[in-house]
Amino acid sequence: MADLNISITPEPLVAAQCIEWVMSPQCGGIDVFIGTVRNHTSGKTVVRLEFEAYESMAVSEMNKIALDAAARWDIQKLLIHHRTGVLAVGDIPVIIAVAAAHRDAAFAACRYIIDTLKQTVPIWKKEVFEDGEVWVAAHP
Amino acid sequence: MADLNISITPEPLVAAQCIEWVMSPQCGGIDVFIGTVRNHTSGKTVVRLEFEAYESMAVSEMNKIALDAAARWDIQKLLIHHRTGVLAVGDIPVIIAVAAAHRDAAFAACRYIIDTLKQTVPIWKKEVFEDGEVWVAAHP
Amino acid sequence: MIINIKAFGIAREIFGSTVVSISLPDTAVVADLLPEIKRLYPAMNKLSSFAIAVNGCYATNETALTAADEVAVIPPVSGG
Amino acid sequence: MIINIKAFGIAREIFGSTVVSISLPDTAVVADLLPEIKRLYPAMNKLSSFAIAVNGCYATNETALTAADEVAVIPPVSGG
Repeated sequence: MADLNISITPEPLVAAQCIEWVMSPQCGGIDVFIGTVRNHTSGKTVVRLEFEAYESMAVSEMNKIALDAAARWDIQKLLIHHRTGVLAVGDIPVIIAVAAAHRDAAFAACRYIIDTLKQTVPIWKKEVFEDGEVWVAAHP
Repeated sequence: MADLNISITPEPLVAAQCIEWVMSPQCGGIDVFIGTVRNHTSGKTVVRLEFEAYESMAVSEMNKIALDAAARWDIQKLLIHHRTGVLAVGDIPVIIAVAAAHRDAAFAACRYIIDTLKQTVPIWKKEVFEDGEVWVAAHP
Repeated sequence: MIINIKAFGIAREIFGSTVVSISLPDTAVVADLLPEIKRLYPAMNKLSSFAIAVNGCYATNETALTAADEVAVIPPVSGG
Repeated sequence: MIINIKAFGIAREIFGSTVVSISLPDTAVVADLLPEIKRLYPAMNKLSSFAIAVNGCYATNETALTAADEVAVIPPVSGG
């Protein structure tokens, strides 16, 4: 069974700590996905992002995704950290780190986790521009 | 054109520094692959690994792979660091970090780079066990 | 019965509150709640979609509701 | 001409040296070098394969050799 480390936090995410946690002597490959706040989207300048989570359900959904990934691929350690609150350009909303004996599993699981997280985990992002704001994906 | 950062070094690789280098305000997704020395291979206990490189050619081949990846995917920063010398279990032989506006490109390029590196870059790994040693892939 | 509904993101802004109370028949299921939300908060009709979670899990139209349930409106998610 | 050949990994161990000198006709190409390496160092026949690099690039059988070239034997790589 894979070791899981899942959290939602208002504190800054630190990639080095996440990588430290997934490293283990049994593992040969680690894949890490780090989401960062871009300075523009659809040609507009981003001032900041605001992330809001339904925390208890978000942790529960992240756990489901992690267990699903651990069932599908031979992985040993799996970390999903998502930040909430106000983020500036360059800040890190999400870090996913997967350690496995072989890189195939690490890459596949990491990709699956971020794709699925974006579809199912109840976290919402408001993009604030110089001249307005928008809840991402809210409207057609 | 993507910014490249390619090196072969006898010094320990530090994931945090590599990630720091690829982060940029234009990028929304970073994929990082970290190779680590496993404590066993084919059921045998690994004591240490020894990496040897044809350095000038290895850097040249890593550059070719990086330019090829940058031509195939829309990526902005790309780092490939490979270590040489004697490594213990848990040490990091290789770090690849790719930053792109979108995660598709980051994942695809990172995967392509590690796969191709293992096929073409003149670096050799000797696995040292308690009762012997073997140059990986040397014999059928 | 009175169902207290948590709201997040754009739904929270449309509701003007993190929790709203909606009155439903005691036998209500999620399919009964959805039109009531849209009637009380017409701006919800403009969303791409929204889901209902009951006790921290995505619910279906058939999921039964009780006053003791933790019910939430889940507008389109956009984490990551 | 005398070609100085760099060797790495298992080839370095088989050669017993990081550089060996091999005498070849002045018109030699890589295809002429390969059998000479195998004749002088029979253990090279046991490798899965090996390539020749000339001036830092993988060479083909037709690549011409000169005494000024940097030539290297590349046993199966295993980085990463």
